[in-house]
Amino acid sequence: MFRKVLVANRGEIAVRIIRACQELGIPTVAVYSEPDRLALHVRYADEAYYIGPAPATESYLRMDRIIQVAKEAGADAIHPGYGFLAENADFAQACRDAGITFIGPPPEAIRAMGDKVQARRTMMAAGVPVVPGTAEGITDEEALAAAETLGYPILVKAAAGGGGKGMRTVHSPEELPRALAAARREAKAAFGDDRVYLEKLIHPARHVEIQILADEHGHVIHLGERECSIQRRHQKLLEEAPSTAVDSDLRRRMGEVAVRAAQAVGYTNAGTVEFLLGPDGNFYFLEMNTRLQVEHPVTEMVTGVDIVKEQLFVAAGRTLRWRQEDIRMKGWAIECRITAEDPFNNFLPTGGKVTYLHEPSGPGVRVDSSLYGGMEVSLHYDPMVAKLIVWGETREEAILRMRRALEEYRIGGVRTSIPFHIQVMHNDAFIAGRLDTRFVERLFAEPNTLPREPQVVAVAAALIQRERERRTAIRLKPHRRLPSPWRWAARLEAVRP
Amino acid sequence: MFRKVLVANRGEIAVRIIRACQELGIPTVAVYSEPDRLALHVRYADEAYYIGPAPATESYLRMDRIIQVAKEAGADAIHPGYGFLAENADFAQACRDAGITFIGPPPEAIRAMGDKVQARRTMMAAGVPVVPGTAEGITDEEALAAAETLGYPILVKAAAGGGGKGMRTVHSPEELPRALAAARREAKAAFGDDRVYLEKLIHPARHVEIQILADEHGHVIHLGERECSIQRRHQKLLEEAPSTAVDSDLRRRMGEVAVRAAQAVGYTNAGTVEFLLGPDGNFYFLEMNTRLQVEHPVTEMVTGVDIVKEQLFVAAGRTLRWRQEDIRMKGWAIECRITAEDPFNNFLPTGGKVTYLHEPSGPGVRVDSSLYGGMEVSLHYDPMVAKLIVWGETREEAILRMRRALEEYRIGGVRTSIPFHIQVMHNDAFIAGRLDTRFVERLFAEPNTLPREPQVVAVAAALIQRERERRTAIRLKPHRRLPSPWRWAARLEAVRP
Amino acid sequence: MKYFVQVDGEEFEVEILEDGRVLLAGQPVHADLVQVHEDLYSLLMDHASYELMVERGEKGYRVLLGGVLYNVQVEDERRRRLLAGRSKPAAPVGDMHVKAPIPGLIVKVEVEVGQHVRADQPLVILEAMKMENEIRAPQAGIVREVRVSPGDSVEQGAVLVVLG
Amino acid sequence: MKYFVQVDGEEFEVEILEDGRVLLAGQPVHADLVQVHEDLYSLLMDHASYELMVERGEKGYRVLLGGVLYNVQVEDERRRRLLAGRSKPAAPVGDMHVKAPIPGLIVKVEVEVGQHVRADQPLVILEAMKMENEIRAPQAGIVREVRVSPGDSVEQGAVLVVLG
Repeated sequence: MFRKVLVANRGEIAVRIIRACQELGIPTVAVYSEPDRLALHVRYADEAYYIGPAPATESYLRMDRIIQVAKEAGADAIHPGYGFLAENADFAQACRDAGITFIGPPPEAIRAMGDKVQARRTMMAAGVPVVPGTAEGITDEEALAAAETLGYPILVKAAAGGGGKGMRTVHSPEELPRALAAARREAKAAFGDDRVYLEKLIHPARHVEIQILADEHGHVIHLGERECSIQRRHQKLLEEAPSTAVDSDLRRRMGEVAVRAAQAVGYTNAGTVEFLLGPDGNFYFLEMNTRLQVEHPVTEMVTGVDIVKEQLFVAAGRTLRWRQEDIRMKGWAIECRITAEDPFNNFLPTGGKVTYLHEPSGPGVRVDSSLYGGMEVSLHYDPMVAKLIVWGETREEAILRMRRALEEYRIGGVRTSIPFHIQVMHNDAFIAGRLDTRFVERLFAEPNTLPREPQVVAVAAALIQRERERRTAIRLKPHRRLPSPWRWAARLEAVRP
Repeated sequence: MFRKVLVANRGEIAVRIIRACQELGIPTVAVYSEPDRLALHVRYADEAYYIGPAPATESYLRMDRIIQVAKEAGADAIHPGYGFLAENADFAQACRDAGITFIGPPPEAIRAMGDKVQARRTMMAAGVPVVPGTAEGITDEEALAAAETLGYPILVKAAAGGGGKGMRTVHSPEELPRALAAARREAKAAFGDDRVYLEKLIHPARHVEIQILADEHGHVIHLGERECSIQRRHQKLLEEAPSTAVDSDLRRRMGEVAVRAAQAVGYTNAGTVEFLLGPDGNFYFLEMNTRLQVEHPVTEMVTGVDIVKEQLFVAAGRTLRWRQEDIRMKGWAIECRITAEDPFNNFLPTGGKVTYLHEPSGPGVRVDSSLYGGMEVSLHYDPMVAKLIVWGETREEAILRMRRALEEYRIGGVRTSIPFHIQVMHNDAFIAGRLDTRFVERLFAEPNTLPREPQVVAVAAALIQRERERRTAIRLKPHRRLPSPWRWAARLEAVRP
Repeated sequence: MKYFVQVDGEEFEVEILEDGRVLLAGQPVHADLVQVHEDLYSLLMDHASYELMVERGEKGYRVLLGGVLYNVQVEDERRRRLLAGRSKPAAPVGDMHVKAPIPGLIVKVEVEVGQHVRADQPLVILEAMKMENEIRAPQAGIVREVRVSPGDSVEQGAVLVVLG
Repeated sequence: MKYFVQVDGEEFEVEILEDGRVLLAGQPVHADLVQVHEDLYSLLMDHASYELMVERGEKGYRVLLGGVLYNVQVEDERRRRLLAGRSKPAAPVGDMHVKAPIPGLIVKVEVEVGQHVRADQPLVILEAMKMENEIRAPQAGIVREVRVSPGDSVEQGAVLVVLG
């Protein structure tokens, strides 16, 4: 096993990885940017190194500096988490060149899957079904012609893309030029590469993905599927495992295809093969995420496999501890991504100081969080600040448990996506398991069906207002004694109706 | 299922029960005393009723008032939790008389097990092995004679006792009179009954208990054992499941005896049969706790059975959802009781305001807690404020996970037992699973073996002191600009050694 | 004291007597409100237990209860009497300043001065958090001013477009 | 400024230069201390990360780090110079007041006025939290006064016994 592991990331995923290392007795090294001095990953790690100012390009994306810190600290392995350098083949190569184990797949596999068009070609050759589409780097004119052949609606996607960046849905030829321009701009800004390609839109489709584990001795297994259809602008908001659309036969077939996809690029370590699942039960390879996923905990909760620990074992050259037949899914898991975004204001990212924090717990609840009381939520990084994951014997129990956990979650000072998730947990289509990638769009088109209690709010507001006025009055009359504690009781039995 | 459940308790167990009800869609009613107005159980329940001032005798022990609230609120069942009215047969009877389901065993079973001497007799008749001892209510003279026959060391126990109250270990005839007097005083104060009896001390002994579930249709199963040897003054501090001393054969035998014990008193609902396990593998019935135990979560973590939900099902007249052969223990679970006691000052209870709270989470960690930021920890009630429970694939993983979870746990403003638990998790005998009921005594006799870092503490203290002085100086010179934020960096690379 | 509370436009009359008793639309209710921490309140109302997150803004309160957001304004009887003589406050007149809700980079400006815009029509594309965010017109109007150009970095609250 | 820090009786010299550099026993260390919240501090020292809970008492600091408690006194060089001329502070003289660490009920008094007691000998039995707690002598001495009797209710900090 490794002597010391450097975690080249921040936020909840850095905490997740540090915890796994601690539970294996491996010392850890954190790196941090200026605003992250007090972040949990810095405080939980054994050692921490400052690597630069807030912008990621000057800190968490500085490969040279991170490798230098690893050498200085004597770390013999680097875990990249997700995002930042996780799918950067050059970084994986630089680690290898420096004699440091990159806890992830080999750079060749990252490259093979990183170029979406090459990946499509490789997958087609390996007999993996893909969505019909064009080559990458097409011109706007070529795109218009290809779209006619494929048939609308189509998707415009960035060749270098990922995470929904540089992606646009187009319903008619008139919308295409504008969508192409926007996608190219975003792709250029995010990846420095404005090449795009088109894909036929499968509709209604579910986004279902298969978790893969592969060791360096030729063993590849899958841990079943995750349902990730609940997305907004191609960003996942909520995931579950298993999927209500997948039975054991489909799971086996998708799993076998996913294993074949991984084998086709010589994949090792943990990875995820994303599929679109059509209403006819056909599924199409979308892309492979050559890293740990945000939503890996739902798979952990239903299979009992600790994916991050397995990553460490496999990267250290060990044989997978599990055979395919050992993997059984038990119960149901749901994950809500808690983001510092205002769901009542178009999901605009919100910064601010966390003035109060109370996270849910109790049976079947797991919180993977970067939050702490007093934290300044920075607008420099991804707005996802925590993940709330629950397990239940059944999907119904998981939903009821998620409701109570969301109701317990209190974050003061920062607006979050929690109310959105409460709404989903009470939505009839969600409860019935009727999901596709347009779920969120429809949800926002419908009126909110949560019970309204305006009379309760009115009474509370009046009492709060009275107290404000009273305090003002007291400030004007400093000799009057301040009633303490701040409280009004109307307990006189006489007034009970 | 029930229309509405009243939870006749406070603290973490009230929260635990409310969560279970919420996850079954059952509305809940909380009751609260004066200092508990803002307690989590009051805020998490659907309804809450004030029942009296702080002393338990005027609130949580007021049977009449609690039953009246249940009627007023329309609750058709009452869950008593543990402590307070949980093992009060009169209360169970009063619920029955009021047409309210008592979520626990029938009053007859509580009575049969509540009188320790009668319970011994019943158990002996049912072929359950018991520790050799005397009848209850013996005089001091009888005790002296009986002790000679049984052979020292012996235990003095309260006839009406429980939870270690009124219990004393005696090693020689000289110590006996004083121990008898102390036990009688404590028993009188706690139970209003100063009768005592003697028992042979099994030494070295483990305290191992078996969790029972029984429905009203004659089915009784057990959920395996819990190891509870880590006690201080007969109060459990830390529990685990399974026990390092129990193999599958012994588990089967103890389980069968425990089931027989429950059947002998017509037991239904959840209960626990406590045994002393001698070094020779012989085990002796100690007592049966006719209620939910504090440490039930470790059993839940290894069996996957939600004991509180099962209590609700069974009390509603349903058949047990599990047969004995369905119960399998998977992995290992440990629970640390987090108490507001100062382990560096003889475990003296400490009150105070919780100024900062950060509870651990992440994979395999469960916190059943009554804590919240701003809470006033009251000296009126049991000092246990939370339970930290972890699960691991193996005992080793569970220990490493517990270490990191304890290190993450931050409670400001109140001294707690967390440092004690950290010490246990690093103790060689604990790690090796060498436990008996004298474990804590030996632990305190040994020097603390945790690594000491006095130089780190010295540097931190000097920096804090300098800041205090600087602040004082700044207050004296109000025109000088206060450096902000409160921070000193000595990051100049020049000073690095 | 009587309070007139607007909750998402619906008015409730809440009277709080000197002895602390509460009347909702003239009917007594048993209400016990305690502050847990800054914006967090616990309310027991006729024994039902509620927890509310309350943000104070310029125009009133923003209350979150059970996943539902309520926009609340409170006016007490004295203030209502004072205003009673005057005409009702008219709908907002004059120019509407459309501001940047987060700091970011202007990627595109979709409107020109003098153009009529519908409510919800995109005005400006602002890149922040590596995503493009469309800033839309909060109400219909005519573009009076465009204060930014593509490539500009803007701070939170910077005026982007003025609608009239 | 030089600080002389006693950690459980062991002395460390820590010098903090005007520019913020830190010397421990004359050797430079890279130390970055930040307050997380009131009593909670994060320290990076030569890149090792520590979290300390620091309680301030009358006699110094009570520091908790990694499950270990440290009792700490800090003296700066000015104060040490001031005290240097004087003799070392002698061991505490005079009477020792044994106080109730928690509120409770006196169940028994185990000593009498005039009696010699050993360190750790039980003085009083105090019932609190429904448990009997033995209050023991913090040091050897003679019982000068017994201020309580069985049956008395005492507040936290009440003097139970005076030792001389």
